[in-house]
Amino acid sequence: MTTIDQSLVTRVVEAALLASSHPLPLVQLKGLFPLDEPAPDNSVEAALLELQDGCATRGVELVEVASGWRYQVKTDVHPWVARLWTERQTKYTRATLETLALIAYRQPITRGEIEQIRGVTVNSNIIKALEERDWIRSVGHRDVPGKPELLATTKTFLDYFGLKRLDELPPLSELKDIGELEPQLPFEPAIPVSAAALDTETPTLNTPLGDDAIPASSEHINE
Amino acid sequence: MTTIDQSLVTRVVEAALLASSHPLPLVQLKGLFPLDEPAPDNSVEAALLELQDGCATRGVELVEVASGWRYQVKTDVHPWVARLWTERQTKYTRATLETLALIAYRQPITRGEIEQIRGVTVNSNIIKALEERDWIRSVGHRDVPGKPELLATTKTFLDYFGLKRLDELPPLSELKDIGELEPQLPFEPAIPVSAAALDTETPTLNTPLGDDAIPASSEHINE
Amino acid sequence: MTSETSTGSTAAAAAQNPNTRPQQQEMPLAMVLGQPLVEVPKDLYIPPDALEVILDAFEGPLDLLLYLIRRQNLDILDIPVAEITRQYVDYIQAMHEMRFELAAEYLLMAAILAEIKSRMLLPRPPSEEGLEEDPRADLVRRLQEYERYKKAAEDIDTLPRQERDTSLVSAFVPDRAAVRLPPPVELREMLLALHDVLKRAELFTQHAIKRDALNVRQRMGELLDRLADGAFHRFESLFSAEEGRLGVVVTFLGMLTLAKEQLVDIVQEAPMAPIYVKSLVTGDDAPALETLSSEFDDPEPAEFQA
Repeated sequence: MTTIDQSLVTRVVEAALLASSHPLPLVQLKGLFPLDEPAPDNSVEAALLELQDGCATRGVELVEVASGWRYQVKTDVHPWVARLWTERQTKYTRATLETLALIAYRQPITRGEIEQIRGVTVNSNIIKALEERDWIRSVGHRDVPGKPELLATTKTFLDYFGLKRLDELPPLSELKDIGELEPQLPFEPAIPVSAAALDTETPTLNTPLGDDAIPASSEHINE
Repeated sequence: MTTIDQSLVTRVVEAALLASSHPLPLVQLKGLFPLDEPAPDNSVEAALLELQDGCATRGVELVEVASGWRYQVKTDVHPWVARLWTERQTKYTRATLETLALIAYRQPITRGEIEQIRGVTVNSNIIKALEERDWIRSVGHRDVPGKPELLATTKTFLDYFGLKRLDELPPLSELKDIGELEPQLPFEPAIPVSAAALDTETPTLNTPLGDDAIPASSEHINE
Repeated sequence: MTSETSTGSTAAAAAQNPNTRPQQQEMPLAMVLGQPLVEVPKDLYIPPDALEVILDAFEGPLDLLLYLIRRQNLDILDIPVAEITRQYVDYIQAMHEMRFELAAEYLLMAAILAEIKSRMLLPRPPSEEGLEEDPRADLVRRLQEYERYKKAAEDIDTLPRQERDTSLVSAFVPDRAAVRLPPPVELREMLLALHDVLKRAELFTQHAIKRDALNVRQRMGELLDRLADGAFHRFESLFSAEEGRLGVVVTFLGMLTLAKEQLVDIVQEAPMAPIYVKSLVTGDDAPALETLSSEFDDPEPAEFQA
């Protein structure tokens, strides 16, 4: 029987990750070693760590995303690499991004609910384009008249944005309490710009995600 | 702007070669560095050499082919990597299962005897498939006209079904009640193996394959 | 996540700099003739060819309203409704005059603002059950809600993403031939098959095969193996005493069955002379039969009735 040692496991894992056209989950990596010649316990995990460390000075890195492990070009060398492809669609309109954000943070959500928050109708082409990219999908229908589709994001969406889980999305800013609106005189002049005013803008944006951090919107899901 | 040093060139070349779906010629690699920020003279060539050397202990190698440079999976880890594209055959036919069962219970048995019991001829492919799986093998020839092969099961067969010995197969008399057969087989608690009995076992199967080790299934790859 | 930010990179990388706090009033609304249009001109004079792109730059009335509020660094919780309404309506008016078809939402918002404004102007009588809700409350809620998702969209846009900030990589695989795994088989399946075939052959009645017959079958293979050289072997040499009585019996039965099946020849030249056994299986390159183990320590010795 072959001796499957750590160095062989590492080489197999590296080659497999590079050979595959999509991220490989741990279980599939382990499955490369047949039952009668299994990789030693934890050797695949050790291989991943070793390979990840080995990327420190290289042009690629090993990352874990929603559907598994993959190698990808490091951000800092990407501008050079991107010259391989002259035409690549890398920009998305605000309408697309806002629609995507609402689906990501408030899923499952209907198109009507998206329109309610954005204050405008959602162009069908946006939904269609997001579906064609396999970033969103219908996960059912809300049980209200018209049975609107409930939309949610996919693993492909997470993979594309290099995320492992939904809760790795940037945290949603908190709503400020509107209990005490300042009483207002009708024709007050505009309030001068003050540093204080700026500071009140987005206090939560830089809050680091804690372990149990989930998008703040989760409580709205079943509204 | 950025200083284009050798280490950056190497990282860009590595990332570009891995990101490209086809081999990249030297001129295209050099073209990744714009005219106003060119890579130092011979730095792309040096990068290729360095990257090639860096593959010595890895699962991939950098090779030059007709249309340029590319990373490719090394031959020695290919048998594992190839499992990424594993196709599982659907199921054995009834004929195969019957043939296997007869060989297991009535070994050594000739093909003619199997045909006699089954009442139909046995397709050669069935025997071949079972032999390729290393579940059955020829143990000699019956000394009758035509010298038919005598077939028997192997240790691989016992291993697959989690049996230590052939007599752990359920007795034929119990087959009458097969409808009530419990799925958890074998039926009997494992019987301790005596040292003497162990000695009679097959030393040859455990021979290490050595450096040129390939997974046991490798011979099936190009079927 | 974003581990490194490029130094020699493009605007994309710059946008990822976490220190660059997005500031609404500096975001170009549009590019007009190659120039970024940072804000709507205060005098509301908008070049005709610019108005359309500006309109496109707003994602609806809430977005426009937020823009107007943020442009003046106003607190969203303290909107000077009258002023904002005036600006908004002026803006809508301008677009209307340019005969742009305005989405109904923009006009609806103008109506909402006008209503809030008029309610703000009316003296609010102290209510019996506490304070009456501020007429702006509902609008503020909507603006806040919209703003957080607008921000979330910007945040998502700064995530390092495929194609823009990174690319998937792969190495060439010289031989992509798939491994074809043999199908899985359950013992039960095999037994069912055997059950069928035996039933078909009506063998149950003819062969009362007991479980130990398998021991015998196994021993038959082993015996053939030991006789594989084709030479005569002393009958006794085929037994091993260490296996005990049971082992000897099984070997004996195996030998008899082999003889019956004409796989071995048993010869004794004279009464009481040594018995020899020779395999009738024609010698060949067949692999040795050593793969069958041979334990006879079955705790429940059974009768042998071959």
